[in-house]
Amino acid sequence: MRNVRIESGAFDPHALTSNLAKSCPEAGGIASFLGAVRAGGGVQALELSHYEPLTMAGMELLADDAFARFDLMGLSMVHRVGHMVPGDPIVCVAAASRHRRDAIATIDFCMDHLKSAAWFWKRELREGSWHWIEPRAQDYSDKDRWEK
Amino acid sequence: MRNVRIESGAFDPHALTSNLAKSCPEAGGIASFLGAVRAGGGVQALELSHYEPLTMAGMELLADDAFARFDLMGLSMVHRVGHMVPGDPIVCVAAASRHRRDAIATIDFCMDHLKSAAWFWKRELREGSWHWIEPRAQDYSDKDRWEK
Amino acid sequence: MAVTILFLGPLRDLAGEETREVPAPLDWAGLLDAAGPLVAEQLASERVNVACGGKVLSDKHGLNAQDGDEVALLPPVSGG
Amino acid sequence: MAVTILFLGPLRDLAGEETREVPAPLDWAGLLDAAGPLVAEQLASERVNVACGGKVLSDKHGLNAQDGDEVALLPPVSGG
Repeated sequence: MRNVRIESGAFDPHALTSNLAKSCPEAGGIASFLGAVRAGGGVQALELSHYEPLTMAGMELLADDAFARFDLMGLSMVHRVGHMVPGDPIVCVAAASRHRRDAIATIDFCMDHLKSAAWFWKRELREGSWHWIEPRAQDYSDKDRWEK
Repeated sequence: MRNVRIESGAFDPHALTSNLAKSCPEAGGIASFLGAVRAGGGVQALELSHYEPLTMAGMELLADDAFARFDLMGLSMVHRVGHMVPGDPIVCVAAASRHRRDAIATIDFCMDHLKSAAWFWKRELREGSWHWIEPRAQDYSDKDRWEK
Repeated sequence: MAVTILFLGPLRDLAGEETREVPAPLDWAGLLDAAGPLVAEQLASERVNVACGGKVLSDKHGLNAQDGDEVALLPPVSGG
Repeated sequence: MAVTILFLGPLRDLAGEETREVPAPLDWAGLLDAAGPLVAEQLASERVNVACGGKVLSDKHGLNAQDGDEVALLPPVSGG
């Protein structure tokens, strides 16, 4: 199973992971990561934009790369775009594999790339004004761990 | 939120992760790992036993260690004992943190220890006879990665 | 026909609009001129990419957009 | 009163039963004797631990179980 999507409306990350698990009965391990808009940090809203001709193609290449690097039975990768509020899911990556470490490494790998190397732009509404967010220095170094 | 449990009956790992996410609205990331009895590999049933006076105390110490090592907002760790069949969840670890890498490292850390350093014994029914399972050499080396 | 320049992410704020139509053909010098000084300054950075016709250019200075092409200006990304 | 020896995991198969009652007190030599030759052979391995009264012994050879104690024989574990 392979499920790569950009969603412009709300999605249920737990259903996504549950469906992946159901569709991969021969997997011994399912790892998932859910990124959500944090509450309590002063962010009133978050907006994600993308450039459709590049974004989907980039996510498909990232999925190809994950299947090539890790021993995977299934992969779901869903990223929101549009307007979100605290608590809303932004991204969910779920991976199914025979042994646990491939599934865990896959969500780590995919998130590092979605964070700083996929065609998304993110801004936050704080105290009534919008601020563009750039990846932290650590997000770039996290991604660079995977370079061969 | 901290939720460490041994279950003698079926449990819903997706509800566990979903509840952790709900209870940690200030977390930016929720990672989870679900280990299940693999279908299709010739295993008809799996039985996990434990030694209660040690097992719960050991899991609580593991949770303490995870909270000490990683920047965590919440942790759920549930391990089944008893008789299971293919498809049944065996273990679920879910972690909530401000930044993604703490949550992902936590599920990796906890699983490495539950696999080869917690007080459980596992046997599989294959072709009508029971076989005790010992950790693979890699399970031991995976755990040793975390030693300081 | 014309070339459409598309401003992504923070470049949209600098440009003051989402898209701008300019006459074809459009090369690098023409793009810097058409994008305005604030965006042109950003385009100087290696971290800002340019896509033409849905492909990221490996050498943005070699831009050669024709009638009907969309030229997307891509600042540093942040997802997740 | 007595000491209860509890056989965990694969040691249960070797012992042929889950628990065995033996007279108190019980030391290491007494345990090897009471456990039977198959289990005693396993107990020689460093990878097999012994708990007394719910605590894993750091030195199992110093076992000194009293009336009412449970002595658990713990072979290599495998969870997850």
